[in-house]
Amino acid sequence: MMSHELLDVRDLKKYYPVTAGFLSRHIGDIKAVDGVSFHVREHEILGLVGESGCGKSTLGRTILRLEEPTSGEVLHRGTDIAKLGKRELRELRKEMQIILQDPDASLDPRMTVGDSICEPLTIHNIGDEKERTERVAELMEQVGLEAAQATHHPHEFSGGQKQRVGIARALAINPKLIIADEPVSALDVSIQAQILNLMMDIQQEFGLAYLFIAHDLSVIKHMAHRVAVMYLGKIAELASKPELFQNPLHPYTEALLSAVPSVKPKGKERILLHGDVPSPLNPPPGCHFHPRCHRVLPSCSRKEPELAEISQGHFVACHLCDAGDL
Amino acid sequence: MGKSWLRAYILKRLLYAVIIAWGILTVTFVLVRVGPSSPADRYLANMTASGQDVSQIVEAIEARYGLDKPMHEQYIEYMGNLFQGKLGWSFSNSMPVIDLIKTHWIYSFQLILLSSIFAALLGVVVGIYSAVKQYTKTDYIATFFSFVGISLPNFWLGVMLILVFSVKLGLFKTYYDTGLPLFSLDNLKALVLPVMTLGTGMLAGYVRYTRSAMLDNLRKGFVTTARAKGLPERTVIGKHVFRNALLPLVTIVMFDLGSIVFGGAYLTEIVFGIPGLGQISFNAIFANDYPVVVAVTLIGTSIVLLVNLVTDVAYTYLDPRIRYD
Amino acid sequence: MTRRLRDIARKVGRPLYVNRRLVNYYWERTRRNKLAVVGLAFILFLILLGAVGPFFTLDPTLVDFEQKNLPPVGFTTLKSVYDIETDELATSEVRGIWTHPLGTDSKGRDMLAMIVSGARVSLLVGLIASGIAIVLGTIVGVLSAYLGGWADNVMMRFTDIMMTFPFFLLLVLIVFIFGPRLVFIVLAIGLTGWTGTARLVRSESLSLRTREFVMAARAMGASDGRIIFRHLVPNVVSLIIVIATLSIPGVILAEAALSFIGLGDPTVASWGIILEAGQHSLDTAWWVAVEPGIMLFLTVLAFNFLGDGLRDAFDPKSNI
Amino acid sequence: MNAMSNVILKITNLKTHFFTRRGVVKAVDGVDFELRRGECLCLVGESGCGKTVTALSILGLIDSPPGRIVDGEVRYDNLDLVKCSARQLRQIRGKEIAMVFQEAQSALNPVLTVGDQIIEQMKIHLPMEHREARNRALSLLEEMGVPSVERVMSSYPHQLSGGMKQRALIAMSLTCDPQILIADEPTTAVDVTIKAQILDIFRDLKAKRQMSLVFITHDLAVVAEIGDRAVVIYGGKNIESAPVSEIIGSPKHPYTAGLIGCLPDISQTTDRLASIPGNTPSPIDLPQGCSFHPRCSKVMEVCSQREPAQIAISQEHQVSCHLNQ
Repeated sequence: MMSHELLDVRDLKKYYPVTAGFLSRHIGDIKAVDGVSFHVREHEILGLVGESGCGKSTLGRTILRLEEPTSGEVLHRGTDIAKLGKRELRELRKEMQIILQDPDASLDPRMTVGDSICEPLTIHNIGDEKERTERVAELMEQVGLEAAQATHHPHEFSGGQKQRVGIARALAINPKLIIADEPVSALDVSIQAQILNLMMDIQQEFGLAYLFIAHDLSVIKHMAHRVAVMYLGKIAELASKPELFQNPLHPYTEALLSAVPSVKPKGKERILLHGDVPSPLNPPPGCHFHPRCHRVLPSCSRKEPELAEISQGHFVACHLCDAGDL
Repeated sequence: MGKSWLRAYILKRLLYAVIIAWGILTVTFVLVRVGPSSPADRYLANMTASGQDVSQIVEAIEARYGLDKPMHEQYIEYMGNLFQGKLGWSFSNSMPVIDLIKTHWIYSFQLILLSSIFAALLGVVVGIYSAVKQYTKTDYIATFFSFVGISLPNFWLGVMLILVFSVKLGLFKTYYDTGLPLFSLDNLKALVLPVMTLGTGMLAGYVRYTRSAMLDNLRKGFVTTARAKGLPERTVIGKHVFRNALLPLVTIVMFDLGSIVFGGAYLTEIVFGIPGLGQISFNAIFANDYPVVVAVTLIGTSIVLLVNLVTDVAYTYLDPRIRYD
Repeated sequence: MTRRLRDIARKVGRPLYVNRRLVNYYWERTRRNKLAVVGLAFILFLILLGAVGPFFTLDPTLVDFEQKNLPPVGFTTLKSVYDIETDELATSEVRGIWTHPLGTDSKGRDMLAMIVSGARVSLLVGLIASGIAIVLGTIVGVLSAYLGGWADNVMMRFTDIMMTFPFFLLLVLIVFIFGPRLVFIVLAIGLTGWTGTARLVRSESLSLRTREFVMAARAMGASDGRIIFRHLVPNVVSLIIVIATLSIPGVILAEAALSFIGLGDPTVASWGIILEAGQHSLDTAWWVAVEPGIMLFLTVLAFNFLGDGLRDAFDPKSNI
Repeated sequence: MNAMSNVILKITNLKTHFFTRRGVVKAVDGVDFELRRGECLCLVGESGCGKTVTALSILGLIDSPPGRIVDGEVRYDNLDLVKCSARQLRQIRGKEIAMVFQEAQSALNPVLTVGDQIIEQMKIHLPMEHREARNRALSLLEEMGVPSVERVMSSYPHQLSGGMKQRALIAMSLTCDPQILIADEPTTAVDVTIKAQILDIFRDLKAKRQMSLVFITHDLAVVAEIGDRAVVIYGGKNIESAPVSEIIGSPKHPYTAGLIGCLPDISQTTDRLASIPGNTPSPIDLPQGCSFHPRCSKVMEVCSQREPAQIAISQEHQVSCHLNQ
């Protein structure tokens, strides 16, 4: 059972304290990630979807310990990342990599792209000079770049090419899990398709697992095997892709699905949510979603729903499901 | 949408200002007191000339002003007096420091005030015009001259102005006449060269800052929105762009003020022989007259700290996005 | 700790000058600004002048009262000579001669020689003092940004105090106390002038620290030393070059201003010292005040042109 | 129905070039389309294709220098907007033709209240008292589905969420009852649920106000949801224009087809996305012949030599591609 669970996140929290006043009193927390649990299996793509400010990027970064978690566990093949020392953490970095959203900002403008791709090899002391150069050339060709471009600087590349460099860099040390934080949202449509295809190919070729973070449900639907929907720091629903898209149980998922524009517009009536996502500093009591919910129950504003397994592998945090009133 | 946090912020800043001022005073005090001579030396020189017994008199003077005590005691005593608002006694001028400052501050003030007004008004207008007409001949000329202006050493400019307008053309006196009544045309005329000396650099700076602040905002989305609404260009520039350019401008103008009081204004006073605070503190340093040096430093520092605080508070009204914690 | 940092620096810090492609790229961008190129050319000329000029000029300390107050070539001036025989003051016209192309001062010293040796002094003062200031400022800035917490707080509060201090007054105090020696002047300017650099470098480093490429490096397992020397420092280098270029003229002016008020090193003929002397003989020999001032002005202007051009060239947002 | 008489805005062979140091950027290089009364026309294309510059050119909002409309005609109501005087244009902007910009965050002036910015326009174009203008602003905001309108009016942009700002911008554009509304990517910077709300507002504008809309977007799914007709732009030219159902159902240009194939869609499952190889061309050196030919899967010899002419497949469907000639 444990063997094929690559990553197991348990009740992970990341709070940012907020201070104010003369003596910088602590007046509250921004609960960016507020008790999230899920796992990622080997060779699996878990899609994580949510609107801006829901905490999905913070979650990705906290898992990699680029942000220190406030509490909770992140188990990588059974070892808790949150408790690792500096040296062990560095070793673990070989297993997990990240691809960031903005291809422009994620490359050091003063380094050649070859040096950027090579950097993980240098850091972990893999191979000698010649082997590294060969590896960089190989990686560049794998992601569809010419090896001769290794001596160029990022400003000489287009957005799509820069994202390819980012992917090559993430692949350099053969990680098993890649956290992709909105890897295509900054790209044009035709380039987006190229990068998505590339990421698919690489996943299959190297047997990778992805935690694929995006705000675009169409992209998630195309990429993911299972999908988790986040709202205000919590997981609202998590299920396999076919299950989630055909049988969404959380009203938020339902609304989200109906809101996505499509080239083949459904005849179905659209569920229009009113209002904006509330501030994570001061979320509504009870179920965070209840002020915008079209199926709100009286209990929703009082009690926070727990994430519960409704059917095999389908988790929902909603009072409608507690009541069995689907 | 009140600014209730503002009071706490101002309090915090005032407290902080007092600490900084105290730090600066301490450093100044120590620096002046470790200097090569004692304030009594000045008396000493006079006494030796008249053939009196020197050592006794020095002792007497030092005892009279507490200069024979260890330095930390002098420091404590001085700070104690300062706390009660006593600025001390000027040895070299033989008068209370407070009176000395009272008679001289106006000379610095009128110079700085007139120069600032001249530089700010003209600088902002030229800067805006230059930005709006970017890449035209007018802009290039304005930019070039602003470079020239910031590169001119102002003390040298003062000397050159005297050379041309006073020595060669004889239009002005070579020295500032302190005998003139404050609000008179003659006084204004006497200040023309000093204001040009101090104001040119400031003016050039303002042209540059205004131009770049305007350019930073001239291509922003809200400017296109304003034009798309059909607003006349005057409103677009004056209301939408300038309001946004004002913030960085205010910062720099205020920041400059601090360095001008004891930099440019100081040198200008020396070139034209204007007996302002700069001149006094300069003479006091040479005379080891530490109460004057410390007092003038205190005034300068307080002005800078106060101006900074006022600027920061003004920000919150100029830019609603700013909020301090 | 320091040895380890130095090791890392040697291994990973590849200075900009090794990176030919990038240097070429920035040079191309700088070259488009004509004023910057003119500025650079003048600075190079000045360096050459300071380095080899003194070998070709007369001795700047040579006093010759026979030749005092000679105007520059092409100018004439009136000179009053006391005639013993008639017991009257006779006014005669004096013409500039090629032996002293820029004229002489009131002691008959050659102005050209003084200007040339002054160039050497002024440049050295500018380079060394701003070098000290920039190194100090960069260390404080980078450390402050990277360490954060109380260390950042202490360093920044100290910087605040230094910045609030009336700079020129402080300078005058220090130079007066330690005596007007060039070494002290340079040290005083260097040790008090680092605050602006520290602030700028700190805020730049802070914003770099949150940039995604630094996060990516951390995700790869890069050590603190690697992030500082391989990612932060190379990215603030351009800022530092710009600050340096723009602070050198400030330093040169500060030294000149000190000399002007009588706190210059009297043993070294800097432009400020010549200017100070010239100020008192405006009616008899105006050129003594004019010439060093023009040099001072042109030098400052050249550095300002170059600095402005470099800033644009390094700014990725500027479209030049 | 006579289609021609119904045309409210007609753009013919519009060319807007930017003259930069690096060369001539042909951002818009021959765009033709017409907008009919009461329809929603979508301009579709990827970043840098020239769709935003087209929109700005209509109202003469191109920054000049470096930009200039070098050729073409924008006919509105017997007027050629390209040849209009600045004064005439100002009277049309905001009053007859209004615009909504992509990023509400940058399209609103950060230092002015939202209310001030909405009212400003009415005071210029309409004979309206402040009070009347204010009431109109309030009712428009309400119509946009803004809760607590009074509060929003007195807020500064940074105090509002992205969706609120976008609504305020739309309300602002409607204040003078314009004939035409040009919306430049109004849904790109907002979240999915907000995007659905904004699209709903646009649908309402068309249905209730019979507004003629030019809707600029890169998202074909949005086009399918809201558009009546669509114009696909690539390399500064329109390459295909047709009713939306035809564009999506039977695209004739390989680029249009590719763009649809690229799009992961929520309503269908594909194993692999079709993709267009290569990068979007830089408008500074567009490929010879058909600017799409280096990326085209059906490229022929002629494509690199000659630019394809625009031909009509049917009365409503035009395409510029050698395949169809």
